Amino acid sequence: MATSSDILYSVRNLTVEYETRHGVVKGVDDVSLDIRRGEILGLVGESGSGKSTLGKAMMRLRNGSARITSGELWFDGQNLMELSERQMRDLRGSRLGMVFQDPMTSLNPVQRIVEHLTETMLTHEPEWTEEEARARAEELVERLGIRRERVKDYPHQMSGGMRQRVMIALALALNCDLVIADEPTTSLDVIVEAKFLDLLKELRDEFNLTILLITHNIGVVAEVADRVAVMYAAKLVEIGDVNQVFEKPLHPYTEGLLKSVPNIELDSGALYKMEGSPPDLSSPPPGCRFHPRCPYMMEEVCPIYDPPFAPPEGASEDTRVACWLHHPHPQKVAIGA
Amino acid sequence: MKRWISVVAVLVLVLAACTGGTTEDTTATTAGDTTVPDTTEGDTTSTTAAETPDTTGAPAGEADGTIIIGTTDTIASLDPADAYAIHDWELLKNINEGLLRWRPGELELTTGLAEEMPEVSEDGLVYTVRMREGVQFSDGTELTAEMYAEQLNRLLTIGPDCPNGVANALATPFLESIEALDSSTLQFTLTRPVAYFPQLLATAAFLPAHPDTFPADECVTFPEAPVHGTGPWYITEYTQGEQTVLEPNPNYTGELQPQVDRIIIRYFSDPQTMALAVQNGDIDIAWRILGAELVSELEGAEGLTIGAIEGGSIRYLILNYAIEPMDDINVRKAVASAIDRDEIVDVVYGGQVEPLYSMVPPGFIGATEIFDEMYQSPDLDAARAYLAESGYDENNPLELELWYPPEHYGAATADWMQLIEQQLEATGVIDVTLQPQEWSTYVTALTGGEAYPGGVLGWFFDFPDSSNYLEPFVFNGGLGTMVTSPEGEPINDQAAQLVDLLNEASVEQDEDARAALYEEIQEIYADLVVTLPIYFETEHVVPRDGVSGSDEYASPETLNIGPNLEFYYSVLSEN
Amino acid sequence: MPESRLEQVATPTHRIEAGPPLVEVRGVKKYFPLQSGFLASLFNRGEQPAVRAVDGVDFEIRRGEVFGLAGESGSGKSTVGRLVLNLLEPTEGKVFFDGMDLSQLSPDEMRRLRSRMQIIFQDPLASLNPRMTIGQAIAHPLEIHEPNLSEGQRRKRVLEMLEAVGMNPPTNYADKYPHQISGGQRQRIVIARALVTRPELIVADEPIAMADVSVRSALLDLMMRLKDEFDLTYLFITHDLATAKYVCDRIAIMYLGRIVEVGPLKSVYGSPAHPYTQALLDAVPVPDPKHRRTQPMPRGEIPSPIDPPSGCRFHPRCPIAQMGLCDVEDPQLMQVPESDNHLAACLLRAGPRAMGQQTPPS
Amino acid sequence: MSPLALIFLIIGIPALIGLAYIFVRGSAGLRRYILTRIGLLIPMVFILASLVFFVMRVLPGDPVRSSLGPKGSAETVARMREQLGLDDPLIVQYGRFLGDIVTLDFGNSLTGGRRPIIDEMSERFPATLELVIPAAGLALLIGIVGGTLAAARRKRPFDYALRLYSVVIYSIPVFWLGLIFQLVFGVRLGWTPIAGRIDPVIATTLERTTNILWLDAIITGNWAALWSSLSHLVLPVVTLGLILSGVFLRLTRVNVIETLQMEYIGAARARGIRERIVVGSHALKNAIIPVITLLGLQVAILLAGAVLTETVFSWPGMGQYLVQRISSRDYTAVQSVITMFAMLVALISLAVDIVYSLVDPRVRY
Repeated sequence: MATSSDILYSVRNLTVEYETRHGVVKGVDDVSLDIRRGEILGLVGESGSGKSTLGKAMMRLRNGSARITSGELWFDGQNLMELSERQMRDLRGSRLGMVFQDPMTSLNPVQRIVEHLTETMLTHEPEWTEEEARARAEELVERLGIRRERVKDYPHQMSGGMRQRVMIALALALNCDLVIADEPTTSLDVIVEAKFLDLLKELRDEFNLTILLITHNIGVVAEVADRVAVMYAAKLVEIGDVNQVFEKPLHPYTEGLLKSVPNIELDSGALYKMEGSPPDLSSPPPGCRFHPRCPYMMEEVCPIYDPPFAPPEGASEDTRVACWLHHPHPQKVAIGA
Repeated sequence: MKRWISVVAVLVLVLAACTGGTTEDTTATTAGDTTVPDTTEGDTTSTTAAETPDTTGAPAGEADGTIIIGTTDTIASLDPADAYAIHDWELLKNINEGLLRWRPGELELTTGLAEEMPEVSEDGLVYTVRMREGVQFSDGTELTAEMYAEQLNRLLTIGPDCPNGVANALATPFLESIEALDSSTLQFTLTRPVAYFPQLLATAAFLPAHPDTFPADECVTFPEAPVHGTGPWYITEYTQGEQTVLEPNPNYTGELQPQVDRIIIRYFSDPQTMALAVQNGDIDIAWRILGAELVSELEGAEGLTIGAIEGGSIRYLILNYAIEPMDDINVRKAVASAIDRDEIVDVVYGGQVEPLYSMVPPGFIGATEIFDEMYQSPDLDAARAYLAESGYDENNPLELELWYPPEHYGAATADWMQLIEQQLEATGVIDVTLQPQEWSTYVTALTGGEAYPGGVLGWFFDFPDSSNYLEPFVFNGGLGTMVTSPEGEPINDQAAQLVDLLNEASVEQDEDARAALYEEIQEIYADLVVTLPIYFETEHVVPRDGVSGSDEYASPETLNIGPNLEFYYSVLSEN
Repeated sequence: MPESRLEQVATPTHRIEAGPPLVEVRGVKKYFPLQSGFLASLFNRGEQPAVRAVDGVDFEIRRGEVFGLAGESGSGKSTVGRLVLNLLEPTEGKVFFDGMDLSQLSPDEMRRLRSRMQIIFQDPLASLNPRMTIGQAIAHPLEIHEPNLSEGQRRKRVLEMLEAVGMNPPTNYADKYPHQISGGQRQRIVIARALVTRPELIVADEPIAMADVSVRSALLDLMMRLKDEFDLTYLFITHDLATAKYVCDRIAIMYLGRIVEVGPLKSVYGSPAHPYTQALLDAVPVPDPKHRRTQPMPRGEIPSPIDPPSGCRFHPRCPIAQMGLCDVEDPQLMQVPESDNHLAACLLRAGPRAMGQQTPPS
Repeated sequence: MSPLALIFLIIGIPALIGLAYIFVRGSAGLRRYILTRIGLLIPMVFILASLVFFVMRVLPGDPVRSSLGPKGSAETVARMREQLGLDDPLIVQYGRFLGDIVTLDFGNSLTGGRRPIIDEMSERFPATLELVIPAAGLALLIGIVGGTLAAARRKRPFDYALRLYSVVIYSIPVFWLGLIFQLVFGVRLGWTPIAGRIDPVIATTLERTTNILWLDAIITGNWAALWSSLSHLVLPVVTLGLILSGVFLRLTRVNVIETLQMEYIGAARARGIRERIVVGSHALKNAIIPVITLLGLQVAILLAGAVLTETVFSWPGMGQYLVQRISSRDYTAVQSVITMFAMLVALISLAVDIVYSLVDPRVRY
């Protein structure tokens, strides 16, 4: 079990709501999550599962109509929910960095690369001179494998891989403690993606980074993450060590996901399919949200009772799962009581 | 030089006496009745345009004797051989003086440059006029009779080729020649006796143009300022669409001496704006054309006087004899009987115009109200009776197309055309279709006599004489009435009789006999229903308090603007 | 946890027919001029810069097979798909469908041929008219290609199609609008619309890329079952080599407008000949934390298709390139040693030079 | 030198220098683009002018009749038509017209005294410029500032107020707004003059060279005239500017909102960039690009569309002139004005495109 000093960022019972045409929807529903210093935590989920909303909420970033309605965000001993917007702004970019999915759209098209970097540095370190900032920007960019001269380029003049490195450079500009990378490789081709993931691992060691890697790509998580958390329909359903989860997934959703993802290395030709599709969050199913698609669904329990997100019976605290298969059934509880 | 100074001194004294306590810095102005008629020596002047009496660069304000007149007109031409529009004539008649002119506010001719009224030969073909001596242009150039004759000949020579192309119509048909007998005597030889020749002489076409500005072989529509003339004023500058500035002619020796230092004509594109400007004091006088609606708005406004002028601008219906069903006399008479002019005047114009019962408006020689007497309109029974004679009844109604331009004569045209439609349809036997059409297209087709059985037109005289309210509608196709062919052949006996009588009246020298002839003509005209007079306009002039006309002439309350709409700026004074 | 209760995805029966291929692509090029407009073309006559999206491609698709076309973005794979359907006209070269030269067909003949070939796009929402009900959307191709059907017959076909793509009960869905159903269901509708005219060839352009991860395998399953049910031939365009592995009989790898390797899937994946294919296969993330990549990734990035490198287009990034050879000679697709029907455009590993070597390195 | 020529020099010389600079410094693509655009100008103006030529002649009615009105005999009409060359075959008239365009001597107008059109434009074009440029500036200012503020306070009362303003102001007829302003600020409060370009009395003291009155006043050091001309400018400029501002406001607002939803705005916020800079610099700079395009398009509308404002304020500009001449079927005047407008609009849209490429680095020609 990790000690509290090992934990850099702790999300406690976070709920994020946003407005849609069909009313208020919980995009993140009572989620708790710890991120340990120096780890890469993979957060896996499908589109609409709430993983990006969670990522943005962790930076207390405005995201459309989304509002944090309850919960605590503990970062390095501080509850971010108690900070003023100004204090929060000071943290963003200096200690909390974010890398977005599409580097093309997350760079200002009319701003040069170097301007992005120096602007960020000078915002947080106003005593630096323009020259210092520029020199540091060039150094950083070079470290990430982009030629110095190219800092004068505009985003559109760079390739997708280079742009994504620039995004990383922006997070590293002031040595952020935690980088939240939201689908950082989704828009990249496989070769570029592979190189980027290698770079990410290198940088983690070199800069002592902690990374929350949000992705829908199971393969990416397997490649770089130390631990993995799985989100389904605004809730965390499973978290655990990456080897353990991939070897023996506890939640049926995790199992389905792993088995339905094509694996180029496996020789057996079998690919499995999950039935149905993720629920509409404006009217989520009662009980366990996965029950309508679950092959192990227990008629008398799953559609009625919402399973707790807790370590399975007899397992260590490091693993948690939200499935009645691994917890005493409410009926059992009821009978036992 | 001494003489000049003494004249000025006298004038200043007289002015001081007349205007009492004014503190205005007037120099070369004088009251209207203190002219000095016997300035004989022409070489006394040395004032040129450069030495304008007023100091330029003076601070803005009313204190320097400037009167600003607003108008929605524009300048189309300043060449007397070309100009034909009301505003052009107004400017020309203020910067020039002709041999004859109208007394301000009256329909009475008086002498201008002429020493006395013209002498007419026995046969009525030769007019001889003696010019006042020592007449000078505002730049000091002396005007001789030879020069005058030469300049008037431009009307006959280049007049037809001038852009507006119609001013020469006041001379070419009537004049054989213009000659100078000596340096101060002009002789006009006519092609036929013309009873209204003195009226023609008073038009702007017969003004003497400056020979340096207006060469004999070229029409100059927009001469470069300053524009000099023999009249009480000259134009120091003008900008199209903005303003025209007039200042007193230092060499003017005539009767209409300026009372203020400067007149500025300001051009508006929108009468509404002009109305606001006069209310606000941006202009001193709002002149043509405010329109009935705005005038009612201004009524009762503080600091403004509204002067109504029963002018000579008329509205009438053209009836085309060449097109069914207007070729039927019963149809024309039925229409004449069914129309209710009072309703139009009251409902559409709130009494701001006057019903018209003859093409000749009241005040002109021999004017009658024959349409009223003859048709007693509205008389729907009479209208039905006429139509019954031609076989029209409820089951076989007369179908009538009437055309009108929705904008050119103001938006109210549509309103009163609708009234006419209702009035005609009230007979139960007429089915009217109204057809609005954009002006350019409309006027081309209507006056060409080509397409439309009937339509609205307006008319304003070329010279204020009854003949000018009758001949144009009878002779040569008559602007689309087709009561004669375009070659001049009358279509029936009555039309032939009209032509004969009009010709007879035009040469009759005796006033009473002429009046009698026109009365007879109007009766036949009405019986034929050549055209159908509807109403005549009342023009309005709206001066601010403190600007007035002269008590010496008729109607000072309208700034001495009479039915002929002649506006002499010299009668204006500030107090 | 009990034994897995997940269902396996259907594997299609590979009834690849002998005889003439259904589609033949011969020497096809497609250039997109950079400047357009009349005056611009006056200014640079002769050497007009162009994006060489497809720059000389040959392959054929046999009846009944699933032919994969894989490559990174910008490789020209989607353009090839459109060229096969004659949605684009090739700058050079010819496409034959069932032996017919598409460039020789009259517009009318082409229109009739359209019902025999259909396309499924990546984004189902974009390819469905939001103001048409699902039923109308599926009926639409029928109205064009089989105008003689009665209203009732058409309705019947639509409902049959809905059922075939697993939208049960079909009457529940026919009158809904695209925004009222989920993304995976929308893609099913797009498939149903493509199949309603009973085509022979389906060009599937990244058909599952937009779908949720948990829905993808079900869509693949559907496509494979439909292949058997309707005797389809697929041109399966994808950037996802892992997915291709489960469905394709043969696969072609594209790089900068060219096919660099083509052959039976097992052979290409098992012993890739072209260094690019090797890199591409190795770069695919594997959902297994214990797996480690073996190959170094190629240097640099894909060059511009406007001005591709001389010789072998991959040579500036290739780990085995030999200067003086690879940067000069433009390799054609050649037989890979000791293989059957497996071609690669690599001077060192295919063709006569490589035949001398005993085994291709892997 | 005519005021028109002078104005073209004043505007044209810096524009030419700017163009030359861009031409020399810009990329080969940009050079080619500029050449292409200038090359396209000729056929474009030619086609438009020809179109106007034939459309005018297809319209019923003719210049002679419409200026003579009911007066003037048939022979007068015939004589004038001959003088004006209107009875020549259409092809001959067309040839003459093209000749006039090529020599940039537009010939004489057919109505209103047959002045040389170049003189008439000399008088009126500066007046329109004097009105339109500050009005466009005002519209842009209100539009951009208001639009940005509204976007930053989206769905709050301030935003609703500005949106309401933009709809209302856009749908208010110019003449009504102008009249209200005249009544309130002119008649009631007496703060501003009601109409015209300058006080008529002061006008007599002003020597005109460019015919842009405030400029002439500065050149000649006539401060009374400067004050007067500026005070006369206030109402018409505010009227026209306000009316146009609605469009700019809406467009800026929509663009800023759209830009604020872009990833890079979120990314900038995630780097702790201050909100003021995020909105004022990152968002606005990107949002302004379509607004520039709109401005280029609005110039044409501005030039001709100022007509109502010109009428209300008795402002003797081009719009007023064009409408007058269309209704009197003054073929040559209408053709010439439209040809000039076409050239102007084409040049301005070229300028806008060049500015566009300077503002947006992604645009490459």
